[in-house]
Amino acid sequence: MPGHFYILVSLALFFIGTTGVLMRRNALFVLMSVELQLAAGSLALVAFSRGLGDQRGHVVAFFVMALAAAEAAIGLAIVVSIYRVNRKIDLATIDELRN
Amino acid sequence: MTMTSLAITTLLPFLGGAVALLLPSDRPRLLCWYGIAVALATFVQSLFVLAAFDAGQAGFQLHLDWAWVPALGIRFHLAVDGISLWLVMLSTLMVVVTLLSPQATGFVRDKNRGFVAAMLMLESGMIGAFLALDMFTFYVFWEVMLVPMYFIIGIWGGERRIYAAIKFIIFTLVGSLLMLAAILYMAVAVHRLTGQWSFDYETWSRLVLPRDTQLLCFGAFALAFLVKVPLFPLHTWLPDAHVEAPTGGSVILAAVLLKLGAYGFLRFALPFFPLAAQDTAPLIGWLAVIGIVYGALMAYAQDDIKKLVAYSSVSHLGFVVLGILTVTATGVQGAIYQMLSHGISTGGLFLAVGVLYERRHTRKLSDFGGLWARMPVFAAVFLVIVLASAGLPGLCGFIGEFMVLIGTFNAGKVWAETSQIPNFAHPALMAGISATAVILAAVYLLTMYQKVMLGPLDKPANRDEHVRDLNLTEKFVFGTMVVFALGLGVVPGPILNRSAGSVDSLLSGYRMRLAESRRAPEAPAHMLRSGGGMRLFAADGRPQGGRP
Amino acid sequence: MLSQLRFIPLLPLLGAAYLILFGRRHSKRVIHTVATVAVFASCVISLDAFFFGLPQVVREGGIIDAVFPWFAGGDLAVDFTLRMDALSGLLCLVVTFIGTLIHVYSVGYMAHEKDYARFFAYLNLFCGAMLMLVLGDTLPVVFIGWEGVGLASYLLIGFWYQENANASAGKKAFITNRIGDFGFLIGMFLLFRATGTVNIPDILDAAKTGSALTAPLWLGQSVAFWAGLFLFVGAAGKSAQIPLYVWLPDAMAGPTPVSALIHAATMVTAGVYLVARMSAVYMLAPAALAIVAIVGALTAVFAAIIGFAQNDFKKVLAYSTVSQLGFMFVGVGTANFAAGIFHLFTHAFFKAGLFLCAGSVMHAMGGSGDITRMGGLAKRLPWTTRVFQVCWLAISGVPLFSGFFSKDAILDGAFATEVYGHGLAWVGPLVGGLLLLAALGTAFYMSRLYFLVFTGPCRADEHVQQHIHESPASMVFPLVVLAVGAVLAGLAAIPPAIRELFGKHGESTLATWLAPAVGEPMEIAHSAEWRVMGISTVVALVGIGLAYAFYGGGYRQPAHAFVQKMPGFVALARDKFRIDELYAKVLLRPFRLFCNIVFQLVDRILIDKILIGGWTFLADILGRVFRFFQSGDIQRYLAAFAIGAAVVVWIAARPTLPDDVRVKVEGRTVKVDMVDPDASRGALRYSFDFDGDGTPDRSGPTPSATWIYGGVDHHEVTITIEDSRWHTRRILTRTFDLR
Amino acid sequence: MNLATAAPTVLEKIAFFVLAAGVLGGALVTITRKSAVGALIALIATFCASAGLYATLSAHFLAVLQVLVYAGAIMVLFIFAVMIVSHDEEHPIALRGLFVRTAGVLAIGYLFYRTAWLVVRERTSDVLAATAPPPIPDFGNVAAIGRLLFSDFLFPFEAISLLLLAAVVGGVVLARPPQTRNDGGAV
Repeated sequence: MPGHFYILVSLALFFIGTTGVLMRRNALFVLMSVELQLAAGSLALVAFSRGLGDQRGHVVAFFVMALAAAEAAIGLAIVVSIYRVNRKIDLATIDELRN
Repeated sequence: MTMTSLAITTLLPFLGGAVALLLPSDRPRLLCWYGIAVALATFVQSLFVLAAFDAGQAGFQLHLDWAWVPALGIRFHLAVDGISLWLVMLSTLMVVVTLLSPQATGFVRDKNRGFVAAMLMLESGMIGAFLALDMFTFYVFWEVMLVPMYFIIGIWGGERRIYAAIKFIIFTLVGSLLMLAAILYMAVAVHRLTGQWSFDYETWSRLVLPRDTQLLCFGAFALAFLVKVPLFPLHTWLPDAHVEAPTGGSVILAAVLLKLGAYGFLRFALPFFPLAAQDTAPLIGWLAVIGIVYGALMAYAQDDIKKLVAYSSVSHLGFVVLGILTVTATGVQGAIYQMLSHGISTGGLFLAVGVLYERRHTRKLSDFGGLWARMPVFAAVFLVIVLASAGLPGLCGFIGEFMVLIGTFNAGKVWAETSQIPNFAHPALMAGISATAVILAAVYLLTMYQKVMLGPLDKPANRDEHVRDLNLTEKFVFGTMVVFALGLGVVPGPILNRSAGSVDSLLSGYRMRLAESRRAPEAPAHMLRSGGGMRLFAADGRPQGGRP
Repeated sequence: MLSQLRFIPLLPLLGAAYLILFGRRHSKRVIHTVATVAVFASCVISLDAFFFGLPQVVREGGIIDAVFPWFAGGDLAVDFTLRMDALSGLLCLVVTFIGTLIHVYSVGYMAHEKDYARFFAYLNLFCGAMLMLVLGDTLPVVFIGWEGVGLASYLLIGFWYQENANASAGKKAFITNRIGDFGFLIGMFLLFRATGTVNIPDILDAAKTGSALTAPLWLGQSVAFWAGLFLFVGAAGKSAQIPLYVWLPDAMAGPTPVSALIHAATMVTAGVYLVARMSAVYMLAPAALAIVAIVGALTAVFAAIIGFAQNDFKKVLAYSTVSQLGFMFVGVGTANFAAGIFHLFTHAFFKAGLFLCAGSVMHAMGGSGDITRMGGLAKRLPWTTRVFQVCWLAISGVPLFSGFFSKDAILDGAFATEVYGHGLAWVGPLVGGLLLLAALGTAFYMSRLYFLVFTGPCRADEHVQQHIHESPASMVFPLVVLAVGAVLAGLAAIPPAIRELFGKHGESTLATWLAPAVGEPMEIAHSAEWRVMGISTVVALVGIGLAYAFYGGGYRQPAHAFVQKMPGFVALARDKFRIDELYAKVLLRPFRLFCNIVFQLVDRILIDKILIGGWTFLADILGRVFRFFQSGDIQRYLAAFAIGAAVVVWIAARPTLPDDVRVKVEGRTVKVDMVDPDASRGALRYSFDFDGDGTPDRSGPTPSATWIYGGVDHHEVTITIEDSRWHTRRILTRTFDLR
Repeated sequence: MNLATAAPTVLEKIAFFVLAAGVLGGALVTITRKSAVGALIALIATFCASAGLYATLSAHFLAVLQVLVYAGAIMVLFIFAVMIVSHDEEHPIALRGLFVRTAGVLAIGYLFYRTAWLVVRERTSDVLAATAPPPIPDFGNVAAIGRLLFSDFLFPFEAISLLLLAAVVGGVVLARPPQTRNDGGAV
């Protein structure tokens, strides 16, 4: 299968993920969308490494996976603790960082 | 010993401070005595330096030259000469005195070890800045100094301490960041000329910059230093800092920190940018004159003792700047001496204010009165210090002011050379106006003394038993101050003799470079061969022969 | 012994230091012994130095004691050197001698004071400082003493510090003196700049050789003039001359012995000493001398007039001191330095005596000095009365008393001096006349004082009268000694005219001694001397007679009549012409106000708010602006980021426009030519639509095309640039005219 | 199967398009669902599909990992989180700053269009052709990746492990209930 199909798929995936990050107000969904973006990235990596015949792309994709794991752990922990403090995880209403 | 003595003097307090942070904070006496011990050790070490110092030798001595960042030619280079020697002595002494005085360390009892640590680190910052001969090292120490002072004001200060601390840090930082820019420019210039990186003082002071560049860099340096002094329009941070700072902070701030501005101006700004200094000397001189009178007037207008003393040091340090700007041996010597005497007298004044505040928990003149009856011993020492600050001959204050004034009075032939910028020099007039400070000092200081110590003991708050006379420690502290105030006033010889040579060599080098930059004011930068005035680089920067 | 000068000031200073440090622990006996012995010892040493070293003392130069080089920097070198020549030696003797007496007197006078040690410590401090002032050989050393005595007087005036009035009086004295010291400093600087030294002998030598000091400086006047003027400002401050005399009357707030020692006998005469010391400089500037003389004369008259109306014993004496100091300044101001010093010498005795009498009287009257409540004390205080009589006659200038000779010498000089040259020749007679007035006044108010206090009925109320008693021996003894001095001091300088009667020729001993220090005394025709003596005798007697007519045995009719005749004047004189109030209004309050206003205006508003605050305000505004974007909504941040990236890409993706488009028109032929930016490596495609039908007429990778029109109706070409890499295009049009 | 041949077989085409459709569809469902659980299911599906795509790219190790770690472990995390804070909101789209966000989406779309265009244009370049045979026989299998991980990428590997450790600790600290938090001193 020609490689650029894979890249197009990963692009589309990334686009969808970003849209999710931008539009959703629920922190959980935002996190999921971030996962989508990461998946898009690693898909591109794998595709390119295939095209170049170089496995280092795989390794990086592996790292991305680990990163995603960490990010999910922390992100979710934060979401949970925020939820504990004010019983909602609506990003629009969570702006303690403001000012 | 002489090899590393400077290193010990500089770094001992810093390490001591670091260790102080490890001590248990619930043992205040231990902490105090520990701090005193370290400070005392440093003082003794500085006495060794004094002993090892060769009075006959004009240049820098006891070099300590470690490579620091070889790639950039940055070295940890310390050395002492007749000018820095006494300022270092002053610093070490004043830190001991401060830590000894119960008012300064009082709140270590209920607060924490941070104060002792801050004081000690501050000390090594000051000493390092006085001794550094590598511009990078100097800048590092210069900034290291800021931090502990910032904390001392901001943590242990009065009600508006945060405001004061921020004002202090911002004023000082604005200046010193500009100075950093200038330092970098100089480093690059040196690199362009010699093909190698160097922050070495000696090398830099052979750098002859074109006129406009000199003016820019001089502006940056001067701003950094004159804010610290502080010079007239830049002084407003000082009263706030002093009023809010705890006693110890005020003492060190007045006694030593302010001197760094004047010292830096004398040590770096003059030799690096002779042309700019020469041309702006009368202007800045006028600012100093204004500051002298202005500070005195302001001091008279205050009702807060600490503010009064703070403004009085604006006035006194005006003399220092004026003396340096005369660029005559008399004036500069006087300026140096004025620095020392101001350190003693104003330091003593702030200690006294600390005592008063501790006894009465107020600093308003109108709340005091007739305290002499309650505390005769304090009254005596306080009077001596007040008179020393008022420049009574026979006490330390007189000699510095006298030499500065007489130097200014005769600065005519030096200032006559100032070229491009319109020359505002009227030496006699300037000296005359400054001399009125002799009157004004008497006015505000004696008014303060009368309002505090003399008159009837009519206010009940002044009668209660908290208002007791000095205890033994305080007697010792103030005794030291009085002894130095008298000693400096009666036998200044040993100090002036040791500083004379260094001042002369500094000024002669200054004149040499001045002549050199006069010769081709608009030429690109070039280097002087140390010693003789011949050029190492042609005006267009092409090398002629190797480096010396 | 000759190198022991340093001990003369040192001993009292040591005494002071000891008493301050340990005085509290000792009994009064120990305290006053230490203090008195210290001063007495230095008195002995100075006597020894003066008389055993006499030949050397009176020779040019005198005895020198170079203690140590004090400080030096650049071309300034200040040595701590002491020198005793006739001038300084004489004052040295006066200070130590009278100082000793006053110490003795104080033993009795201050017997009930609890702060005994402090008092004697201050007294010693004063003596030490005064001696340093006198013996100092370089101006800075003199300046030490100069300010030291100021300090001592500050401390002693405010000795009873619980009274705010006393403290203020002390402060006033110190600050007024400081104003003088300012002048002293400037004078010193001027002399240093001209001569390059601060050693008095060197300066005087430079003055004698001239050139350096005669050079014009400002306003066409010479260095000597300005130096002299500024030094005189110092002298006027120290010696209470117009306009700086105001502190001296207030200084009477101090204990009476202090008034006697400091504010009558010694310190206040320092100004006269300074002028005499710098005589050579003044000789170069007659104008400066004239100013000195005129100020002196005016002060003499002015103070005398105020003296008429004072009702406080010590105030009267204070103003008489001011007036007498005026005499001395006229003496030195008429280049008759020896006479000035002579009057200083005699005045020291009788004025100290008068003050001690005042002390003794007030001691008796329970501390009150109000002469309207006194009278008839002659019977009650025999010794005091006799002493007072002597001193009174002396100061009034009755012949054969010391005051007569010294005053007479000054008057002689005033009328006879030629130092001013033609332009200022009128000064001499003027000041002479003024002095005669002042002498009349002196005789009058001193006699008034005597009659009101010692003669007639006692006007004090009963219980005060109960315990009016003669003072103890320790107080009477100094009185007697001073009285003797007041009589005999005159013998030191009998005028030549009188000496002639006794077959002696030439100048008096004092004059000849002082000659090397202050220059040869002026030659005066004996006839003139006789005339002046006659006049001044008459004046003195008239004054006394007038006073008797007014106050003999208490207030008399003429006195009341006078007061009724011109009440305004009397009131004014009693209020010291309200000079203090004037100063307060014109100087002090405005000064305070000025300080406060400037503090608020400049420091708080101009610098803090505008100069500095301006920057912080700017930063604050910027901060607010940027904070608007800091919504804290991370999604909006991301959106902003995406938009930014998109914009960048959009810009990057557009085909780069050609550098310039040239349209050449030749008749109907139009040639469009442009430079293909080398950034696009042939990726750009250019198509040209000349006839405006929307379809490209020419197209291709070459950025140029030519087209020949049929008619002249077209005048526009549309160029479309396409980027094949990004499928982007840009359209530009050019207009032209066909002809 | 072997991707080496220039023209892909029908089977491959089908496999690819099915998987791609799965990935994109799953993603779309994920971001549009109202209920968190539904979205999560879709997300898992997306990951599985992408694992399949990995497989077609002969990245077998990653494919397996993707299923195990991603679709397995991480998603379990999500499930727990969803169970704790599960509430489906009625307005899935935040109205605050909607304009800016929409503009952002459009911008992202534009970027997508540009990049996609670039990719399509450069499809003939050998990087994207992906027609080269696997350079080494065991391309993308555990052994090969493991060798790389423990030779060239040893340091990053350790770093990542540290990162994970930190994440674990952080997760614990953050997620602890409030009353024990304040004396714990964290946050």
